[in-house]
Amino acid sequence: MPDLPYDLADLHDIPGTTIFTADSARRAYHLHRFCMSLMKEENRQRFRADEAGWLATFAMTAEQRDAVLARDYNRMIALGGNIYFLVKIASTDGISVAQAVSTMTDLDVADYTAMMIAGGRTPQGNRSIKGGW
Amino acid sequence: MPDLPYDLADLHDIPGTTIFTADSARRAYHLHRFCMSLMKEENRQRFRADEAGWLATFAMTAEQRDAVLARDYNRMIALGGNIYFLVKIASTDGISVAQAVSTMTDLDVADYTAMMIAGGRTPQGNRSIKGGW
Amino acid sequence: MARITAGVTTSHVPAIGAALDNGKTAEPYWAPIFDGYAPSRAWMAEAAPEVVILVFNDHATSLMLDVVPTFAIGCADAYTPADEGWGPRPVPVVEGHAELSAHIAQSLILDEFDMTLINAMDVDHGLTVPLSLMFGAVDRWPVRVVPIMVNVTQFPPPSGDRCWRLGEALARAVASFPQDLRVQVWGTGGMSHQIQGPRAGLINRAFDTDFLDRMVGDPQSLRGITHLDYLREAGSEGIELITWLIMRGALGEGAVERHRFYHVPASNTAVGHLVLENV
Amino acid sequence: MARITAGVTTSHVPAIGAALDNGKTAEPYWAPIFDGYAPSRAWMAEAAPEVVILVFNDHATSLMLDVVPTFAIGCADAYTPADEGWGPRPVPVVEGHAELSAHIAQSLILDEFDMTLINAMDVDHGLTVPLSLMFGAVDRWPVRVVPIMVNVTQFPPPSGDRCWRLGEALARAVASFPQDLRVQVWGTGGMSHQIQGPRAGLINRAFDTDFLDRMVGDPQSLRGITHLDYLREAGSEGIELITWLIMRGALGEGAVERHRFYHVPASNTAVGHLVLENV
Ligand SMILES: [Fe+3]
Ligand SMILES: [Fe+3]
Repeated sequence: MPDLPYDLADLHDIPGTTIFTADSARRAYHLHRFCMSLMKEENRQRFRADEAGWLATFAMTAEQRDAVLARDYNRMIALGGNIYFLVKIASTDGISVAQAVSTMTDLDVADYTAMMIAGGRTPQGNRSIKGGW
Repeated sequence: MPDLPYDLADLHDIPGTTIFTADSARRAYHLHRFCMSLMKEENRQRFRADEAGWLATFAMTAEQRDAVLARDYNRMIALGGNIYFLVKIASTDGISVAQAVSTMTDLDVADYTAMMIAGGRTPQGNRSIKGGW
Repeated sequence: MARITAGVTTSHVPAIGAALDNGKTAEPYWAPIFDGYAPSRAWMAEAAPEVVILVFNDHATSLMLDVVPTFAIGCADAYTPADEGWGPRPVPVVEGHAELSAHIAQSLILDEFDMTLINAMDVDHGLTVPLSLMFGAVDRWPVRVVPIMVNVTQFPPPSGDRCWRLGEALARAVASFPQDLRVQVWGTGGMSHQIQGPRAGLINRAFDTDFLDRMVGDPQSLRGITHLDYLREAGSEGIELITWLIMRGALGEGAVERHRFYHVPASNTAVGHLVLENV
Repeated sequence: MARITAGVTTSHVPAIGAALDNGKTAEPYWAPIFDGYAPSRAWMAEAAPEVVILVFNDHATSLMLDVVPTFAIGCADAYTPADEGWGPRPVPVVEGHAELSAHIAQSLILDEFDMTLINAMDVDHGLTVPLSLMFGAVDRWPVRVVPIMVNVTQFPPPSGDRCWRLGEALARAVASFPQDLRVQVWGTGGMSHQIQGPRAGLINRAFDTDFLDRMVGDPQSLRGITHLDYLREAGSEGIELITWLIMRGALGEGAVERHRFYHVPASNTAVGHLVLENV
C-alpha cells in the first residue's frame, strides 16, 4: 500500500455517509443485478405486478429483499447497496430522486425540498463524527 | 502521443502478421459477436445446422460472412478479425487450433505439424519485410 | 492537426434533463438554471467545436455491476441514450468519432495510462444532460463525442492528481491527431452533493465557489485535494468534481474564463458551470 | 502479514489442457511436457501456497468484445471454467479470495495504476491450464486465486516496463494485507508463438532461452524490450510474455531458480517454465 496524505480510517468518520467499496459491491452484487433489471420496461412491469416474485429471481439475501420491499434505502446501503443502482427502484416507483433521497434523512420530502431551496444541508458539524466540525 | 523507442510504422513491417487494433476491433465487432455466440452449445448446433442462417442474425459485412463460410482465416483477419475470437469457429468445427492455423500458412496440416516438431518456423528472414532479416 | 480550443465544466443532474424533456424550463424552479446557461449556448454557436471529449461518470448504467474501470474510453460509432428506469431520454443518438477515440486510446496507453476501451455501450444522463444544457433541444447533436468515463463511485477513484495528468496526456493525444479538428474537453458532474444516507442534501457553497475560483486562477492547487477532502467537504457524490481536473489538465495554463454560473439547488445538487477558452 | 514466497512462469497452451483432460499425457507427443513439470509439482507440494495471484490474458472469453481493459483484477468469490467452443474444461471451479482481491485492487489504484475491477467472469485456458500443470488432476484446486488480466492482444498492450512496475506495486499491496498468507505470483502465456497469418508457427528458441536466462540473472534488462521487439522476435502471440514481467517485478531481486523447463512444441507454441523462490 502506498503512503497516503490522509488516514483511510477517516473515511468512516464522515457523519451519515457510507463509503462504497469493492467489498460492498460484492455483498450487493445480486441486489444490484435486480436494480439493473429495472432498466427494461418489461421488467419494471413484472416487478410492479409481483414485487416479491420478481425479487425471488435474484440471489440476494433475505435482508436485502426485505429492505427493497420496505423501500428502506438506508438499510439497502448498509447491506452493500450503492445509490446509483438503488435510484432505479425510485424511478420504477415513479418518484423523483429527491423524494427517494429524502427518506434517508431526518426530513420529509416537503421539508427536504425546502432545505435544498434554502441552500442545502450545511457542512457545519457534518464533516467529522469524532471532531464534530 | 509520447515518444517511443521504435517507429509505430514498423508494426506493419513484420512479414505475414497483422496487428490487431481498436480500428480492427470496430470493423470486426459483429463478426466477433458471432464468434462469441459459439461459446454456447445450442448456438454451435444452430450454426452447424444452418451456417448462413445463423450468420445472418449478426450485422457483419457480406465479405466477413463469406470468409466465415469459406473458413478463410487470413481473409477474416484482413477484415478485422482476431484469432482469439476466430478459433472458436475451429473448435465448433471440431478441428484443432493447429489445424486451423495451418490453413493460413503455405503448409498443409501434416507439413505444418512436422515443421513444429522440427522446432517451428525460423525467425530468420521473418522479422522484417523491408530489411529481409 | 486537431487542437483543444476550449473546456467546459458542468453539473449533469438528471432532473435537469427531465425538466428539459418535459417542457419545464420556464418554471420558477428551473428558469434560473436554464438562464444561467444561455450565455454558454450563445458562445457555443461561435465556438462550433467538431468533437467534444466528454469526461463523465457512468451511474450504474453501462458499467459498475460486472466491470468497474478506473478510466474508460468509448470507441464506438454511436452511443444510444440509456433507459435509466423511466425510459430513455427523448434526445438524439450520440455520434462518436471512432478514429479519434482509437487514436486517443492508443496514445494514452503508450503514455502509461491503463485505459479500458469500450466498444459498445449506452450512455446515461452524465453524458446527455451536458449536451442538452449546451446545445438545447435539437434533432441532431451538432458535435461528435469521445466519451471518457471515470470511476468516482467505488472507492478508491483515481486521485485528482492522476486525473490532471490524464488531462495532460489527453492534450498530447489530441495534438498528434493528423486531421484538423476543433476539439473541446468537457468535465461533467459535481458540484457539492450527497444523495445517500442521513447527510443527504449536503451543499458546501464555500467549497464550490473556492473550487470555481481556483479552476480559473490557481488550477494546479486543485491537484492536492484528497478523496477524503472531497467526501467530507463536497459530499459523497461531489467527488465527481475530479472529472473537472481532467478537463483542466487538458487545457492550457493560460486558458481564460468566458462564463461562470453557480446555483443551488437542482434537485439534490449544487449546479456549477465554467467555460474556459484556450487563447 | 501476507508475503510473496515464490513465482512461477508457464505457457498456458489450450492443447495442453485438452491432452490432460483426454488422458493423453503419456503419449510420446505430450509426455516430455508433463515430465518437464513433474519437479515443479513436487516442489509445489512443499511450497503449499494458500493464494496464487495468477496473471494471464483473457482470450476473447470474458473480455475483448465490449470491454478491453489494459489491467483488470477479478474480485469475485469464484470463477467458472468457460466454454471456449468445445464445452468447459472438466476441472474444478476456481475459488477466489475476494478480500485479498479487494485489498490489492485498492492498493494498486491508490498507487496510480488504473485498474479495472471485474465482479463476475468465467475464466479460460489462460488461467486453468497453469493450475492443471502445477497441481495435476484434482477434485478441488488446493489454492485460492486472485486473477489479474492483461491486454496483450489489442495494440497497444501496456509496456513491459509498466508491467514490471505493476508487479512492484503488487508486492507492496500483498505486504500490507494484514492476514498471514503464503502467496505466489504466476505469470502465464508465451513463450514464442504466432497463431495467425502466413508467419504462423514462428518459434524463436534463441530469444526464448535468452529471456529465460535474463528472468533469473538480469531481469531488469527485460524491462526495455519493446512491443515491436516482442512481435518481431517472439511472434504476435509471444507478446504474452509481458505477463511474466509482472510476476518478476513482484518478486525480490534475489529470487533463486528452483526449476526451469523449455520445450518445442505444444501445438503452435514454445513451452517455457520457471520456478523462482524468494529466499
Ligand atoms: Fe452524477
Ligand atoms: Fe495465450
